Amino acid sequence: MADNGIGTSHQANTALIQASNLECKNLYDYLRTRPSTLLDRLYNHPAICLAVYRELPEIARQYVIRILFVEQPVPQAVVASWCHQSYSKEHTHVCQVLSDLFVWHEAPIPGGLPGWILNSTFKRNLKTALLGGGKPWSMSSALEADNKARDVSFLDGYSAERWECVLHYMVGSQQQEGISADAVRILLHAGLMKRDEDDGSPVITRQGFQFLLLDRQAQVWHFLLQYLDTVEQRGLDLGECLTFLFQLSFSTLGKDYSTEGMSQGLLIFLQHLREFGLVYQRKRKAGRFYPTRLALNITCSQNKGVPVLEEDAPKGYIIVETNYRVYAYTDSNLQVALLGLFTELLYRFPNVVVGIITRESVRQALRGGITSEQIIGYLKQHIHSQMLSGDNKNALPPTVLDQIKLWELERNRLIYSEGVLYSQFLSQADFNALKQYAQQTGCLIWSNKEKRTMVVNKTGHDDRKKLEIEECVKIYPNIYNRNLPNEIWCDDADHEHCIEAFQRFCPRHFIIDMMFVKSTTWPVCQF
Amino acid sequence: MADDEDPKEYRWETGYEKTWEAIKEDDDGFLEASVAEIIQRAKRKRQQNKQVNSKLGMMRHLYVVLDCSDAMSAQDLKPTRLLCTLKILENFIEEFFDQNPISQMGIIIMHNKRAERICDLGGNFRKYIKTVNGLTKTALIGEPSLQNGLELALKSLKLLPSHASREILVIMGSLTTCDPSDINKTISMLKHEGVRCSVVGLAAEVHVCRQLANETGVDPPPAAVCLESSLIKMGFPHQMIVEGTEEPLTMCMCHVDSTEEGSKLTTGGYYCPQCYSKYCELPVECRSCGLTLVSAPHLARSYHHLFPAASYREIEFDNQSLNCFACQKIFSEADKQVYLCSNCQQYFCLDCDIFVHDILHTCPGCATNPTTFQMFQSQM
Amino acid sequence: MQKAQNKLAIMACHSKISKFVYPGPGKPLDIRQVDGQYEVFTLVEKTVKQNLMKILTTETSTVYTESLLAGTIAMALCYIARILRTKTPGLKINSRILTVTGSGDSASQYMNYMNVFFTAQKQNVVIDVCALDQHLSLLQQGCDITNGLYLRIPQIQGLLQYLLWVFLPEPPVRQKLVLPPPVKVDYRAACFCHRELIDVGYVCSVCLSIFCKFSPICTTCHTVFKIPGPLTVKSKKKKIKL
Amino acid sequence: MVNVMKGILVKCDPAMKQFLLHLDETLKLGRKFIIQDLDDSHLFISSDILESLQTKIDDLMDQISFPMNEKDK
Repeated sequence: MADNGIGTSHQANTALIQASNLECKNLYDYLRTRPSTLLDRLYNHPAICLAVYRELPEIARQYVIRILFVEQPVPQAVVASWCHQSYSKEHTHVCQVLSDLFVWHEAPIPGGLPGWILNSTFKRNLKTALLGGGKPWSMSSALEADNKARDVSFLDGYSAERWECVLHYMVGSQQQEGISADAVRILLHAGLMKRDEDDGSPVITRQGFQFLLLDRQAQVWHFLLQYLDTVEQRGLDLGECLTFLFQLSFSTLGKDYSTEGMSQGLLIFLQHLREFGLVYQRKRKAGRFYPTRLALNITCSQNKGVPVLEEDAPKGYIIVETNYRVYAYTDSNLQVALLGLFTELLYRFPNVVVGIITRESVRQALRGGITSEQIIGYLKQHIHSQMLSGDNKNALPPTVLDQIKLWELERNRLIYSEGVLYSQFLSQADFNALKQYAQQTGCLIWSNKEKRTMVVNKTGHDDRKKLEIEECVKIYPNIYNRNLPNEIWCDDADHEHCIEAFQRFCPRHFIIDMMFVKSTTWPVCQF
Repeated sequence: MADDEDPKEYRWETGYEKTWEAIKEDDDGFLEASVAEIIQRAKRKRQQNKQVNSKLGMMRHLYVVLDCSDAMSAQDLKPTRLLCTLKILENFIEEFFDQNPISQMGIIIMHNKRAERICDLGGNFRKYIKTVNGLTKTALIGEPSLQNGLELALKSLKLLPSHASREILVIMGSLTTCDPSDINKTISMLKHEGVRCSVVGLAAEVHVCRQLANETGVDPPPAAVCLESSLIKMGFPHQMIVEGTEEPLTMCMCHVDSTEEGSKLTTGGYYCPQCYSKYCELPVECRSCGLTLVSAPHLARSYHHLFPAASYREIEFDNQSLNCFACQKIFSEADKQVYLCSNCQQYFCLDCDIFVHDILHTCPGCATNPTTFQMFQSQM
Repeated sequence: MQKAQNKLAIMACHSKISKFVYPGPGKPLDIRQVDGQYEVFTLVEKTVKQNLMKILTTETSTVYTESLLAGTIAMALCYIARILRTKTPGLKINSRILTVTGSGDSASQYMNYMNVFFTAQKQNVVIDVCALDQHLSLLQQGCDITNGLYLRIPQIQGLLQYLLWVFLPEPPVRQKLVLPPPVKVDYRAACFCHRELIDVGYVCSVCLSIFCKFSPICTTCHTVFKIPGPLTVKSKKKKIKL
Repeated sequence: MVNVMKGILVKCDPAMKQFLLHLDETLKLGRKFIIQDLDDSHLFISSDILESLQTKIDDLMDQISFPMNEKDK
């Protein structure tokens, strides 16, 4: 049912070799890649400081809170003593994280020893977030009660419906209406879908599948990251949007917030959020908006955002039995489509779907680039609450999980990697020199000292060829490089000269499958 | 010995009258309300029969006699009878030592017509858990010998001082027993020594076991009445911290002869007040001077049997109070009954009532109300 | 503040009553963000101020018995038990009780303290104690049983830093940080008759009350004891049964 | 002179390698495709044979795996 042309056969060849997977960056990775000027501008806003603070690893949070109220820099030795020696590795990692995010920076203390001092804007705003002071955040000015107030369940319904229509569009199921052009553009930009050659309509890619199997919060976060990348072309200011996003994530569910005092750019951003279901507005011009559950603590993607209380946890609906049967108590064809990716659907009732996990269905998902962890992660995430009541260590029958992993291992018993084989080196020195060189450039895949053979991956091989040609031409004037990628010409007279040149030259570098084409005038050596 | 086949012979039979009639559909056809009500009544019932708490002898000495004959390899209890029994025995040991911290237990197994004592009387329950786990690999051969098992247990129970209660728990898997001499003699000796035997039969009921239980069993473990209560001399060891001097590296007595990982030279440890031999874990009976070493919390743990929290009265809920005093749960119309503590007049929800009487053993209302607290204190 | 999912409850207690200060009994008050502070913090601040004001004003008579800490911790345990009952099945919660107290601890509440500590141990709730001026040996035993942290503050001005440094990190993070080591706890029992710590004592086999010297009658359960010989000699068999 | 070949390095467990050698000798894929046998877990094969090799591997996998569950088809 969901067999919608995952990759045509000629592509399978490349698909087998480099399985580029979807990489989800959490807040830390995302900010690390931003320029430091943007970070500084962001830090003069309490919401962002608090969000960044919450995303830090535990020990980092301890360090920051300890020196929050300390004015002068704290010597590094003291900070190092705060952590047990056995955890020193974590300590160095944490210091690295804090300096990457410009949360703190080096500052010599009077005695000359290096010390750490909190970034002043970060410190000031974190204090305001904690203790108060400073001006209120933009969206919280007074509002009279909304006559048609929306309760939490309505907001949930609205946001779920909006978000699922994006997912439906990706899966290509019939419920396609209601998706905005913006959302499609972002999906294409994020590589989750790509324009099909013939009819031009977007088709889901391998990353698309992996995206579908993520849990909802990770999906929203990844989607927004892609959106933020495209924000410049839309003429919106990245800093402003980020600040607004973080304010949103700290608002309380079910409370309405006013929109006056927001810049034009922000209003456009708000409309986009409305389309994705992060925010609800009765109509475009309504002076207020309600954040939905999707917008709340959007940043804490790092720790499993499992809500604590029962009622706001998404109801689990999948039951997996030890005979590989899957019973899904759902009627939304999005979830049925997702299940269809790795199970063979047998029966479809109004409120339950019965499927079987077979070798063929799992292999089909594996061929589509979905890994067994993602399948198991998806099943674990939507497990039915009854299954959890026992000891929730192995809620899913372990036999089924292991079998899925085995099917995956079975499939990639062979690991292919494109490469170039170098063998029959003249001398051990040659071999070592080249091996050392290849290791430096990181393109060495495999090497065997006794047999003096080694394999370098393709890219490493090509750029080394160019390198040799230029050097060759530089040294020997009468060798011409007819700017063909891998050919050198020289006069017939110094044909031997040319070979001898290469012999002397090649021990340090060497030529690849030299072939002499006896032409009338120019012998040519081809790489 | 007339077999009194009174209808309610086995205690666990009484629980299951026709429960399916109790479920009634409420007006719009849902079973939800009546099912919840049944659960509540079941919880409540469990509360009821716990009220009467017999005066348990504090120092209990129990021998577990485990049948390891080939009958135990039968598969009616998954995965095999032996493994299933050992798992349940583990929980029993934990619960046993939790309820009565200063009692002792020994384990004897019967196989191949002989009885073998795996570990003798002692107080350190972790050791027992380890030995029980080790038993999973014992060879199940031959027939059990009930008499040898009982004799072995009796030999060491006889030496105990009079104030300690003596009990044997037999777990019987096979239908036959092969005894050297007349078992009735052993039964009468057990009866004479006041040893209380109870039998758990995994297979069908063996007549000799029923007779053994009837002869030697008194209702709950012998209450203080037939046991002369006496003052037991006990030591309360404490960490000997002599200021300034570095703790000497000494070997603790409980690991002195064993070679597994626990036996390293340690600095800390509990010193017996009489003979200063060192132990790393309490409660334990000092091997050199025989004094039982125990720490204050162990005694305190069994206080709650003696001063239970007042039981709550169940009254209809007509919003006497907004929320449950203890856990601040807002009372909704779902919970029909509300529970009132007679001393401190505070209202509690059902879950708190169970939590207080099962685990906490102190009524939060009484403990935070000075007037009831004084009256409670005078009772101490 | 540390994590988005952390939940907080604050209770206040003195010799008369103990009440929940946050979350207050009624509906949470609807507040607007007045300054740069995070909304939830403003909400907590306002509710705490309001309820504390209410408790302090209603208290008129000044009776100086020590505060009923044991009962308050018992209420906190009931609250935690309710949260554990209603949490999503697949989630592990580590809950903690921090007691900040200036009053001394009294032996009269010994029974309640012990019950509360054992319950906390069973529910694996960690009890931390921050003693402001007096040394609280009983509460220290509680911290030892539930492997929490006991700290007596040398001077009061540094209270904030102490709280931040020692009591803020969660138990799994604590073993990574260098924190004050748990000091050895003196577990000796106090005898019922003189209330002082003893090394060797006599325990009544029925009601486990402890006496420092032998007395024929147990004062709590009034059972008469058999007078043993000078040594607790074993009762020898009277006649050998043939 | 250093001899250089382009192709695909295949890393697999020894059992799998024997299977590939077998395929190679019996010319199941039409011709010899193993360029060089490097060591007991690496092989160097020509790149264009990859596709048919993968299908052959899949068939092998199908043969040796028994139908796990009673499909009621």
